[in-house]
Amino acid sequence: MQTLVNFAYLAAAVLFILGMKRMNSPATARSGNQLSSVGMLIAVVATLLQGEILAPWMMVAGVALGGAIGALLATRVQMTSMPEMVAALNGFGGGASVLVATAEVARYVDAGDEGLAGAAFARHGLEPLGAMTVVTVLLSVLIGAVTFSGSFVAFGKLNGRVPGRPLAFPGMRALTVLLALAGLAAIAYPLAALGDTRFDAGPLWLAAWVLLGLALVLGVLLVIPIGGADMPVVVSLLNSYSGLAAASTGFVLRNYALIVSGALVGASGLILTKIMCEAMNRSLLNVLLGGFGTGGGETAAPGPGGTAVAGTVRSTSPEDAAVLLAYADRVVIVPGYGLAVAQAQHTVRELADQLQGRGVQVSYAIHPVAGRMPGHMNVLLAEANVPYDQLFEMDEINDQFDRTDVALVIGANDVVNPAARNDASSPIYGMPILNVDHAKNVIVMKRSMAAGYAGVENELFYLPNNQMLFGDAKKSLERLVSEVKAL
Amino acid sequence: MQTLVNFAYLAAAVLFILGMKRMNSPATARSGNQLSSVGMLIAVVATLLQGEILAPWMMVAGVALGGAIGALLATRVQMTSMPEMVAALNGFGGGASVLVATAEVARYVDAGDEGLAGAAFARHGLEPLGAMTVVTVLLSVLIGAVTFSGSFVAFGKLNGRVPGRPLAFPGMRALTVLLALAGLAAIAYPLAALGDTRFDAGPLWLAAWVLLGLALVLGVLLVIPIGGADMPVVVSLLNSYSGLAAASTGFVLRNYALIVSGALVGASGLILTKIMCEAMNRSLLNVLLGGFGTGGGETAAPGPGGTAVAGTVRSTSPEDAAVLLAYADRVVIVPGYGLAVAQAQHTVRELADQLQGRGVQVSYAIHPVAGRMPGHMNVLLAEANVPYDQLFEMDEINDQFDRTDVALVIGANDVVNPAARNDASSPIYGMPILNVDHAKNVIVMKRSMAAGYAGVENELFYLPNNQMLFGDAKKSLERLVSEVKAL
Amino acid sequence: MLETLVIVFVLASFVGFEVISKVPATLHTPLMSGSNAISGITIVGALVVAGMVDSPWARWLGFAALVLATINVVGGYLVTDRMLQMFRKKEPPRPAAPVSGDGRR
Amino acid sequence: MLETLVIVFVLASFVGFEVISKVPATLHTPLMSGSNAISGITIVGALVVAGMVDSPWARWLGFAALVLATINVVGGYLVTDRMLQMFRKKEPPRPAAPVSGDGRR
Ligand SMILES: NC(=O)c1ccc[n+]([C@@H]2O[C@H](COP(=O)([O-])OP(=O)(O)OC[C@H]3O[C@@H](n4cnc5c(N)ncnc54)[C@H](OP(=O)(O)O)[C@@H]3O)[C@@H](O)[C@H]2O)c1
Ligand SMILES: NC(=O)c1ccc[n+]([C@@H]2O[C@H](COP(=O)([O-])OP(=O)(O)OC[C@H]3O[C@@H](n4cnc5c(N)ncnc54)[C@H](OP(=O)(O)O)[C@@H]3O)[C@@H](O)[C@H]2O)c1
Repeated sequence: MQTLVNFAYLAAAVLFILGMKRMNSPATARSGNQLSSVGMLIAVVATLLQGEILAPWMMVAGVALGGAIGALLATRVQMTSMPEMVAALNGFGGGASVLVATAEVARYVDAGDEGLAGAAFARHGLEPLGAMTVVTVLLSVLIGAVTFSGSFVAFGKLNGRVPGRPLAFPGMRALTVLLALAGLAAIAYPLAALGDTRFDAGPLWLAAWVLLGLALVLGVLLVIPIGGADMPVVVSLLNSYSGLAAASTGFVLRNYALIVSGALVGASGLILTKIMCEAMNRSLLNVLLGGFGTGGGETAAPGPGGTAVAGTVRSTSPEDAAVLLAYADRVVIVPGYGLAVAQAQHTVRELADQLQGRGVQVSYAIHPVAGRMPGHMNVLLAEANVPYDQLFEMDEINDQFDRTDVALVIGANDVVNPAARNDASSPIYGMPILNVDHAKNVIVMKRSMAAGYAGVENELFYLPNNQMLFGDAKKSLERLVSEVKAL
Repeated sequence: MQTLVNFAYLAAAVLFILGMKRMNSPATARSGNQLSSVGMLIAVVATLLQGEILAPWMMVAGVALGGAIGALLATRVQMTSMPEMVAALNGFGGGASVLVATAEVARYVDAGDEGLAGAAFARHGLEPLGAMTVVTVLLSVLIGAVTFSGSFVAFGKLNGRVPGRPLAFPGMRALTVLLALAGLAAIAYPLAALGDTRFDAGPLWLAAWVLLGLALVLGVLLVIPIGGADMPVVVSLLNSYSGLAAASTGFVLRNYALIVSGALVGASGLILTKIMCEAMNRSLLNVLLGGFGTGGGETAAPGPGGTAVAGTVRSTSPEDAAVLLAYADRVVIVPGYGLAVAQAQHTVRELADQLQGRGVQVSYAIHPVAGRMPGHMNVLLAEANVPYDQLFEMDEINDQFDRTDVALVIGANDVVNPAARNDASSPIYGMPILNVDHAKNVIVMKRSMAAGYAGVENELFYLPNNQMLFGDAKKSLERLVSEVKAL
Repeated sequence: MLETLVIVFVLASFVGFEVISKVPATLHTPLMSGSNAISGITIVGALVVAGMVDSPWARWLGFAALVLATINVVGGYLVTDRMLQMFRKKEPPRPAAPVSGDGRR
Repeated sequence: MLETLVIVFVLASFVGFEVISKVPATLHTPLMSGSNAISGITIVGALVVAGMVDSPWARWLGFAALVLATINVVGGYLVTDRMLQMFRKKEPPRPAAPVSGDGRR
């Protein structure tokens, strides 16, 4: 039976892998996700068939309750709130790992209560406590709890319930280190106690609760000093942790489904985190030490690293901009975080339709870190039904700006800042950017001259081929659409 | 101890994987191979530390003997004989798997000789015979033996000791099927005998020897009907088999090192085979059913599928060709199997140096299946120290022929045959080719008007922008070099 | 036993690394939520452990684990599906080519 | 036990597939001989089994297996190294660009 179940787990793991592989193209991604969910179903059904599960009513109730909550959350959430949603779900996953590990400890305690001997343990289907069990149970608790509290802090920062700015107090870092050391001690204590008896789970029990408390605080302390806008990186890292938590629970239960899936998620989260950091041209350490992103796109003062930029700024009107766009041959639209803030994805699509109706070639240039999470712009534009063959990645389109009549920058800032190419003293120096300044004309749509996420001024705004169209992106776009229609 | 050894095996497997990953760029490939060999060393040393190995002198002798033979073969072999070499090494690997499996069967026989009971088996460290042991041992024998004899037939075909043309006799296919069925029976027999006693290895022993005989013949029958020029595909497939043989030996010995490495090799061999078949625009089945390639580049009569090509052929002299080349701006060299036959890699490099010295831009266009094994041309040209940044793959360079003054085709034929694009009735129709016919001038260097590997006529030779430079590639190139120098 | 678990863990990590590094940036957000759903595999752990505990309060621990893990799984897959549903390739009224054909693969 | 072995086998196969499909055609021949050398891992099997057999003639089987596997390993790695040694990127006297800069990544 156990053999059959393990083969079912293998089948589930294979489906997870195949599902992830299908994520490498938008055309197959959806079926990949479905494949993956079938894998999950197989894993669950196989576990149920194994028998010996929770009282049936309790199980049904648990799944029904969890399923209902999950479905509700998933259908209610706004597309723009995806990062929060992932953070919250991640927190639940971490919490589940903690609870499973604690319940496993409870089994040892129960067995120990019946008598500190092998017989009682055997009755409960347990072996005497070993170093591997102790370490993996406590790791599950530690990682799971850090994931849990960290994810919910990130959730709060992302939806504004926790201040987005980096929060810190004197001695915070010292406290963090202290807590981490205490956590190590909490793991060492029951290990040392193993020497006396391998049947008394008391020390393990104590250690688990202490560690749980420590880890919950630690999760908060680790995430709170990081700026709100860096949260996507944090969420991706916490996602990796939740995989590791699942894997270490798998080590506790000697369950291959958990180990394989946990490792898959752990590795994929890590890779994603790395890709995001690289695209922002920052190290993971720099992100984690915090103090960089100041909050979800709030107007930030030019940072100290920004060079003072001199020059004049040309401002334009929707009427003039409409004429420029309507009579262009080639327009490239560059969306950024402001498009998400203004929720202007549908309006931009409408503008593109109008222009295409007039024979203008329109394409979209998507910077890998435009917005606040990887692929943010793709998801937004996909929501507005922009066909994805009109979207071009940075490398594909960067050579083309030379031959572009108008680059229409909508709520993007850092990702089009030429300082990243020119100014070695800029904090974003070295980050690959979209070369909109090479286009014949640039129109930048934003509300003010304020800096973007990185807090540096943008010399693009002062270039002679640039014009600013001030105002909320959605309102300005609506004006543009009606002006183009009227032409 | 076993745990430590298993961790060493894991380390070895990780090194194999990292080594293979480094194979994705010529710059890191060599260090990757070294990493992989360190992994092998770790696996061997860990096994030795496990104790219980062969009498030391025997072991030292075995490794010394095998190492000496291996080193001798590796240093003596010509670069152009690589496919043979790989085929032979592959055969040795398959043979080793068979021997290991047979020795394992011998252990069961020895134990059974002492008494058909659990005690005798336990004394030998064996469990009673189970279905898994029987099946995996016999699979090792079967796959290993097919690999062994198949590889040596391929070896013979590649170096000409066995006729390269597809060999067949009436009823051969029926015989093959019969042998395969007999093999299945040989696996079923000891499985059925398990019902009587799980301690008598007699049936297994008998089955192993019968299967060994059958499989050796089967290996020959499977490879002999395949044309000599298809051997690289066969070798790659047999490589995959040798991995599977190692993996099934791993199942017999419950040894993770063997299973992981065997699976790696099995999968990689399969992928390579698939890539090669796709590049030749043929299915694996079509290759295995045989009768296509007629032999290593021997002059073949135009095949039945070839359209009769009419037109005149212009022939040129080394003097004229030298002038054309020396005064060109851009020359693309297209090497093919004939370059390998003529061993002209150094001479072609010399010509390129001369031309570059005169300011001509020279690049090499490498078709994925030019030559007789994947990457054949790359290895040859690398031997002649052609920097690999002058080599361009088909997709990279195909657009460029329009702007090329002279395409110099050296001993290539099928890979530049426009029939693959134009003539739906041609056997090579659909194979991607190098569009040399788009160049202003084409010079084809070969010895005659004979067809290439696929046996079809080449309409390129009749195009108005084409000139033939007849003669052995090396001799003609030497003439060209001296003519260019003299200019 | 331990080493087997570790071997499986290491190999699965390699698979994860290799597979994910091929996913284009476009799909990183759905990928994140999709792999998040996979980490809800803890649901299996919750089921297993809940079947083995004896004291009633430990059962409630298992129950809570089950609820949380199910939220993670169901929510994760549904939200990913919602996102991916939007990635449709359709024939636009007038195909907008990039500003020039060159330089594209 | 069986299922563990199968799990390991399947995961390793995935790793193999993923890793190899990234190798460029240029390196396919060395890749073939390099992975062939890895399949010489049977050397480990030969050592293990030779240590466990009792009858002298079975020992000779083990010995023969050891010799063949060693040939495969040593020959495979050396020949691959010889091939790869030749893949050097050097500054050519005059870098020959492709016939035009466009169209290259
Ligand atoms: N994508 C990721 O994964 C990720 C993750 C973390 C961090 N980041 C970072 O986020 C930044 C992304 O660059 P970005 O160019 O997309 O954004 P950005 O540099 O943050 O700039 C966004 C701009 O949008 C404008 N804006 C805000 N609300 C607007 C509205 N309603 N209407 C019109 N404009 C509005 C703002 O200017 P006004 O206030 O003047 O309107 C702001 O300058 C990069 O620095 C990147 O490193 C990205
Ligand atoms: N690369 C692989 O992995 C692989 C594997 C199996 C099969 N194949 C097949 O092999 C073929 C490769 O195409 P290819 O264009 O490279 O070769 P090809 O089509 O076989 O043509 C080679 C040409 O070289 C000429 N030649 C032979 N010896 C010569 C010498 N000493 N000097 C000058 N010329 C000489 C021959 O013509 P003359 O006799 O007139 O001189 C022959 O036409 C494809 O059909 C492919 O499918 C490739």
